[in-house]
Amino acid sequence: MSIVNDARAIVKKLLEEKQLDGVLGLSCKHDEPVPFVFESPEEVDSLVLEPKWLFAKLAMNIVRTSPADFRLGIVCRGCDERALIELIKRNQLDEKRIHVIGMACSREQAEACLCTRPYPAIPHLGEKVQGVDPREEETAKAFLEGETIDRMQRWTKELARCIKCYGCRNSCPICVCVPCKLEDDLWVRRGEIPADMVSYHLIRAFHLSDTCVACGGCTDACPVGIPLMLLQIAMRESLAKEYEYEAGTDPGRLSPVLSDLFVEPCEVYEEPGWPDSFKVSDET
Amino acid sequence: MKLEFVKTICPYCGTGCGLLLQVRDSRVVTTLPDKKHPVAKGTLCIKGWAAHEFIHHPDRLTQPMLKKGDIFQPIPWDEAIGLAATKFKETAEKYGPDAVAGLSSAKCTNEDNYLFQKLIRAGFMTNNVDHCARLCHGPTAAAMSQALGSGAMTNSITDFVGADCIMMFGSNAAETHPIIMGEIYKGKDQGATLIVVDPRRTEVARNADIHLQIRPGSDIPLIGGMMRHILDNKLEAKEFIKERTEDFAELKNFLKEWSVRKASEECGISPDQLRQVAQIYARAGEAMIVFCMGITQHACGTANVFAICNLAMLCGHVGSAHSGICPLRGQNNVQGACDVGALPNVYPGYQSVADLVMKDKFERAWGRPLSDKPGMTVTEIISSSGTGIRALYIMAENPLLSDPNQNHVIESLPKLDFLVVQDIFLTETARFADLVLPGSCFAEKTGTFTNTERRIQLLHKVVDPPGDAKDDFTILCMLGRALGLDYDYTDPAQVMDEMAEVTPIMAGVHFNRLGSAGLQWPCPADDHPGTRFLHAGKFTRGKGLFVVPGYTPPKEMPDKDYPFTLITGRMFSHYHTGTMTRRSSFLNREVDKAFVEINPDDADAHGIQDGDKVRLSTRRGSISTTARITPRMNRGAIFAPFHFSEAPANALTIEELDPISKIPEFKACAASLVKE
Amino acid sequence: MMKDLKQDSNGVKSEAGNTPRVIVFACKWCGLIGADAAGRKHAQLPAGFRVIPVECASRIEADAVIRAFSSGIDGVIVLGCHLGGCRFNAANHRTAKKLKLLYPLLETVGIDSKRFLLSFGTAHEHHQFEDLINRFYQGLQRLAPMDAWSGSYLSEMGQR
Amino acid sequence: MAADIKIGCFLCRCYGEVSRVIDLDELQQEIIRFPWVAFCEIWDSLCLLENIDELTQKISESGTDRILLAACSPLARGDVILHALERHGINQASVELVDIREGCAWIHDNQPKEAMCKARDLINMGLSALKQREVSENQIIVPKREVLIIGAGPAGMSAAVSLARLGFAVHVLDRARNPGGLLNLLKRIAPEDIGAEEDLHGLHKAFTNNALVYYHPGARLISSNGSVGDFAVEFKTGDNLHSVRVGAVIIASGARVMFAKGLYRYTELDGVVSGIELERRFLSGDVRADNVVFIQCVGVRDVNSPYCSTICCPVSLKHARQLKDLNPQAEITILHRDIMCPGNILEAYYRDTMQDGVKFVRFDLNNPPSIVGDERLEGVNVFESVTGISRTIRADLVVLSSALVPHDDAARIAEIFDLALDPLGFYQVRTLMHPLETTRNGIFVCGSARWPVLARTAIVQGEAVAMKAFALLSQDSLAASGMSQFRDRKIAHAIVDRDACTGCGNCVAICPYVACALEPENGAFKSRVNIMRCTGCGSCVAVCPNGSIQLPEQNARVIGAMLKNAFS
Repeated sequence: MSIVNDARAIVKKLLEEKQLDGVLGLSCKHDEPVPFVFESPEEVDSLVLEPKWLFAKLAMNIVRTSPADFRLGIVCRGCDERALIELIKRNQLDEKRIHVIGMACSREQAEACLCTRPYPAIPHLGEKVQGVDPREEETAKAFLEGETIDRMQRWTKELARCIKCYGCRNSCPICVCVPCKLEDDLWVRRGEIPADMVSYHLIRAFHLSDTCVACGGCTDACPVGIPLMLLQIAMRESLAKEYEYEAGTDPGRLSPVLSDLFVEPCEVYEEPGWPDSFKVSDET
Repeated sequence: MKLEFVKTICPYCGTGCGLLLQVRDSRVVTTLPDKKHPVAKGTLCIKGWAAHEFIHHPDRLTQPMLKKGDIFQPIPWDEAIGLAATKFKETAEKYGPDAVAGLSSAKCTNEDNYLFQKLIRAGFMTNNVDHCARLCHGPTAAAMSQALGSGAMTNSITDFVGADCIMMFGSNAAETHPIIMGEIYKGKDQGATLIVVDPRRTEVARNADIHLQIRPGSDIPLIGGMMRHILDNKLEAKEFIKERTEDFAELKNFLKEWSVRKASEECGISPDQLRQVAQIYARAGEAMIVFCMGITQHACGTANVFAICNLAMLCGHVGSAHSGICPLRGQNNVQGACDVGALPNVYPGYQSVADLVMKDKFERAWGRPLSDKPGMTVTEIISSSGTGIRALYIMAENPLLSDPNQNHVIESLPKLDFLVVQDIFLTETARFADLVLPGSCFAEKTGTFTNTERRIQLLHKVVDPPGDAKDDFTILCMLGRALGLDYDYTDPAQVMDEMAEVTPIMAGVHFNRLGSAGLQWPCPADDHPGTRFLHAGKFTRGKGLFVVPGYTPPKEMPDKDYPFTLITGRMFSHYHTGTMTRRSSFLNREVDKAFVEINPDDADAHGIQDGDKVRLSTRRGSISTTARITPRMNRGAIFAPFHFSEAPANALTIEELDPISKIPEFKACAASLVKE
Repeated sequence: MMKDLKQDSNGVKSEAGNTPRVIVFACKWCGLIGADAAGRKHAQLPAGFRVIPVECASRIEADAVIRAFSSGIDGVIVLGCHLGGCRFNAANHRTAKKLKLLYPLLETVGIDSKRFLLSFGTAHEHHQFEDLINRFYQGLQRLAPMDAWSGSYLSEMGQR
Repeated sequence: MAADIKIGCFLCRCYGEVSRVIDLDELQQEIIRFPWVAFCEIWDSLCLLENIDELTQKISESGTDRILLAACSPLARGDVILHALERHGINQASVELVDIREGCAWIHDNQPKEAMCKARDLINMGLSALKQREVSENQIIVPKREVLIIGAGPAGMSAAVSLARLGFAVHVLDRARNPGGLLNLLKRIAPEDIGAEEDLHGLHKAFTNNALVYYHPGARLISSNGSVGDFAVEFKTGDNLHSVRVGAVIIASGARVMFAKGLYRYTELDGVVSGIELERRFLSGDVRADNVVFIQCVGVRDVNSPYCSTICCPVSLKHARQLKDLNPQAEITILHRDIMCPGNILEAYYRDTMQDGVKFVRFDLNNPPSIVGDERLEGVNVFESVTGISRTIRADLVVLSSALVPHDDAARIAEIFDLALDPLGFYQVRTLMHPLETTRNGIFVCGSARWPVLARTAIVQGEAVAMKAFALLSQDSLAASGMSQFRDRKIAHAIVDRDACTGCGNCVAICPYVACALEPENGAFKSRVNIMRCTGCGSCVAVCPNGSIQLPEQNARVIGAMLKNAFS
């Protein structure tokens, strides 16, 4: 409860001191939390922090459609902050015009999201809690471990339920492309469900490979409960392993896959008589 | 920079998901899911995500228009209303009250529908009011209210989680009710066996544990066979039958003729599979039946529903938390429209017009003499246009595309002396109107929708109607007053209160109680929390009634001229007559042209390749469309969605009506397919 | 797609003796030269692979690889120049890094990483190209078929 | 894509090489059925001269807009045909060459059935690719006939002189006051062992009084714009700003002599000097030393700078011999890790030095020599890695041979010209195959700026880049043709769909040629490609999130179509 009060206090202060022109957060009039831009300190009493809500894309639209001197504060969680940073890195958002009021998530929330990093860079609100390792979590295990063939069947079963609502894309804080490749017949056959599964989901997943901040927005938005976020885990891990890179943590650092091996080397697998190959062809 | 989010309800299917519409300088710019919504829980389907796209479409009607010669000319509101009122009055005086009829709308709020049916009933002393429920769940209402006492979905959407067996008849929920499908999958993951009965191998079917790909229209044999097997193996719920039902003997009697073998031959399913399914359903601790258009849209639709009720009662799978019968309603407010009496045979709350006590009650409530003669149904109204019916008032319906045998409709409508169409776009139907009134869409009105699980939910006004358009509530009030009714409401809430007074099942429903989660009727008192599932302990009608379902196979069987069975229906990115979805760029991009699905082997046999232009014909008419070759169709069956006005599937459908509920047989007619 | 469907039942696959279907994206400067050299010495190779020449391996977006898999292709090979010797100023480094990320993804959804080979430096070395194709095929032969995708799902969807 | 496109097909029997495996007649029957195929012919060969004339005639008569050739691989005769067609004015972008010989007939001739089916697919792929293909618009520029040379060392001077000799005006920027670069600090030159001034004389003369050479001493580079054929460069001499338009840029900015501070107590003891100081003493003529020890590989060939600066060994040999000349009795020892004297001339030079009695002692990196003596130099203690004995050598002069390191302003120049530096800080050259090209078209690098070299080599390289620049600028027009393909075949360059571009900057980050740039456009950013810089590698295409940047000749639809038809 106290967190909410802290939040309100901070936001009030920022608005009273005119440091910000507006603060984006959840406003709960008659028990319906909706996103809202608080512009006067009086309004702030209706500010709430639950449920988890991703503001990044919203913030982007607000900043874009508001006058050039409008400075927006955002009450957001770790994942959301990282999303904002990724948007800034992609020139979708001007960092000078936003101010993050960071909130650390509760342990429960972290577990619900399988979040490895349930806190922003500077948690103004709440206490940092340990992140969870998705690979430890039971349901996740079922999707990430076991024999290749089992994983294949597991995922086929899940993805075959896709109703192509585009919710995973729409709710993703980083997907901003218009037009989107997923709507293009060339990549994903239109007008059929389940969506042209391999293409739709893998292309979506891969486009976010070095951008995904593991906010879990896609999973939450899936009507048929496909744990889409799990598609990203392995790729995020490999980025972390190869380059100690995690999306959204360092505004100054571009994705390592965009640079050459001089700048950011990665392990190159060498097979005798078969130089510079990236995979073992056979154990024999 | 003002950012505004308004919570409201999705205008598409009967699931009634919560939406947040983002408004920027009085335009709706985006849709977000409502994370707190009891059903959707922060998810949406493709249509929901695009719900805002048609709101500000340039095609929106912005002012009343009168047809002079062949062209529409704008006229001021007072003139329009005055004209409508006088015309209707004249007609009623000249040809008697039953010459006037009204088609209400499952797209409009409960309040609108209530006012509409009251306007027709009290204004002209006729019961000629109906709406498109006739074309989807007419039989459901008829049969279920006769057998159980209530035509509504017995349980709640969330109740699928916890059932041991979920049996889906003729429902492609994955495309038509995606969010409900999500719940069903959840149920499946929690251990329910999912059995799907569908002549198409839909996505649902593919993801089911068992798929019975029966012949179109052979549901009764299937269910008959199942029931027979259940009886033969003493799997029926004897206690339940004894305590809570009547006329069981007659069912037994009827089942004599349905040996499993005969049944399996009729529906083209192996006897073993049929037995297996029967066992699974009967043995399940709690079992749900989901059914949809595949059951109802047949000439024996009502019988089909009876059969389903029988099956459920036979096994005692009704009236508890996770077992019941779930007709999935198609339109966002089709449930509500029925509840508030936009039906020719009942007053609000399913109170029969033939019942003089009720008539008396409503005459007192409305202060006008009423008719005790049940009115005409949609299909009857259309077909008797110009003969029985002289003046017709259509609110937000598009019979031209939604009703069977389009050509017939096209012939009938011009025969009317006077046709008023109130809609948001100039629909195919509206083009035939003498007077067009610009109405409002879901985002422009306050009121309530009732979703398929009887949940009455509040929607809030987000933006003003475009131009001179007014919200339907206001229009109806104006018209009502012009007809001398006491229509001086200022706020839909008052209408809801009035409804509460006259309809017991909604007696406790008031705007201020609805909040974000809404209320599920029956809600008889102001302190009643609403009802999650019906028939607990005792059926609404007292004892459950076994009604013998008379089986009639589809009227038109394939022959050598018309070798295919044509099934019509919906697909995921479009909605009904496409008035809204075809105007949403995103949805229309997903599927922008009509198609007909055909089995690869059939295609081969007819030398048709994927994407070919083909001519699809029946005895009624023929359309040009594109072939989509997919193994999801059985041999001999083809499927065409009816969203596309350029290739209207209902130019083909047969006008064969179900004797009781008067629903047309959309789901089966003989067709031929040739490459163009 | 009509054609494709027929493929499943009685088309190329059976005709081509069920050799796995492989797409080879080859950069004009190395992969293609390798292939050409193999051709000149009449090396006998499995017939199931199709070469798509590109200017530089760096042009290959992962989407194309994914699209290939989604249309039921059993394996994809991307060939570029030696990581030291790209004609385009180390453009292939980016490909190496970007496409390397595809392995974890494919593995996650159960597409064996043996189905995707990312190799740099096969210019003028026909033995290498030959060897590479043959060993890749050996790899594929040892794998369970893509049926969980291509059979039960894709074919039902009427895809190849 | 235009559905009404008409394609003409030519299948080549190659005198049976193809047709003995693949039944071309059957293929012809199948191909001709496609509505978009105008005609399909089978020829015995396409590549002979007379064929080609016939071919071109046929094509121009048929009036088809795309041509498919099913023949051999581009490396066999394919490119000959394409090139010939090009000469007859048939744009290569409208021709697709399908390799059914090396790519199919020859590698599957023991399995004709599969080969047949593969050939069918390959041709289908070709056809579909042709249908989807677009042709990127071309940009022609007339190159400026002037060249900018940065640096007036031996490399720069020789480049300038040879270009001037070819009639090109050259602007030479020099950070020093007078030309010559490092040579001005030297007395003699290794290995030729001649006086610097006399050696330089000719070059110097040709350079200084040359009407076409504009020498700008004390110049400082400010900015650069444009691309190959037309660079606009600004620089300052003193306070006045000059700007020149040149067709090519040659970087000969040289390298710097390492200042070995803190190594071997350099700058602490007077006895310890660097090679370049020794040179100064030679010039001034006051060198008195009886026991001299040279130490090699100072500050190089270790973890920090893991390279051999290549010139230090010859230089030390030179110094040793000079000392011997002055004082034959002098005891001279060279402490080295390996003597790097490749090539016959340097090898000979090394032997002669040995014969002169100069001693060579080998040490290794792990225990390097150490200076003995507290306030005044006494000797050098060295552990001989060969014998394993450690001893002290008397010395009154210790010379630390001076390695060359990248010049301080290399980074600055690189930034101004958007060039890449290699990890050591020397200029990155494009590839092994293009040793003098930098990572940008029209900008060349030579001399020690590229890699430490001896004067002679620098001069040779200068002449070489001069030829490169000449070859480039002597064309009357340059097309945006990216890198020259096999036989200068034109290839695509990327174009951006400005409406679709989200301005994410991936293309900018990844482009190896700095050809993409972001431009602000009503609030957002849009990418734009400088097609003169673009080489059409397509890196940007691969990372563009929504395919708004494309190579027209091989756009996504082409790849998609080929994939679709790969197995049909």
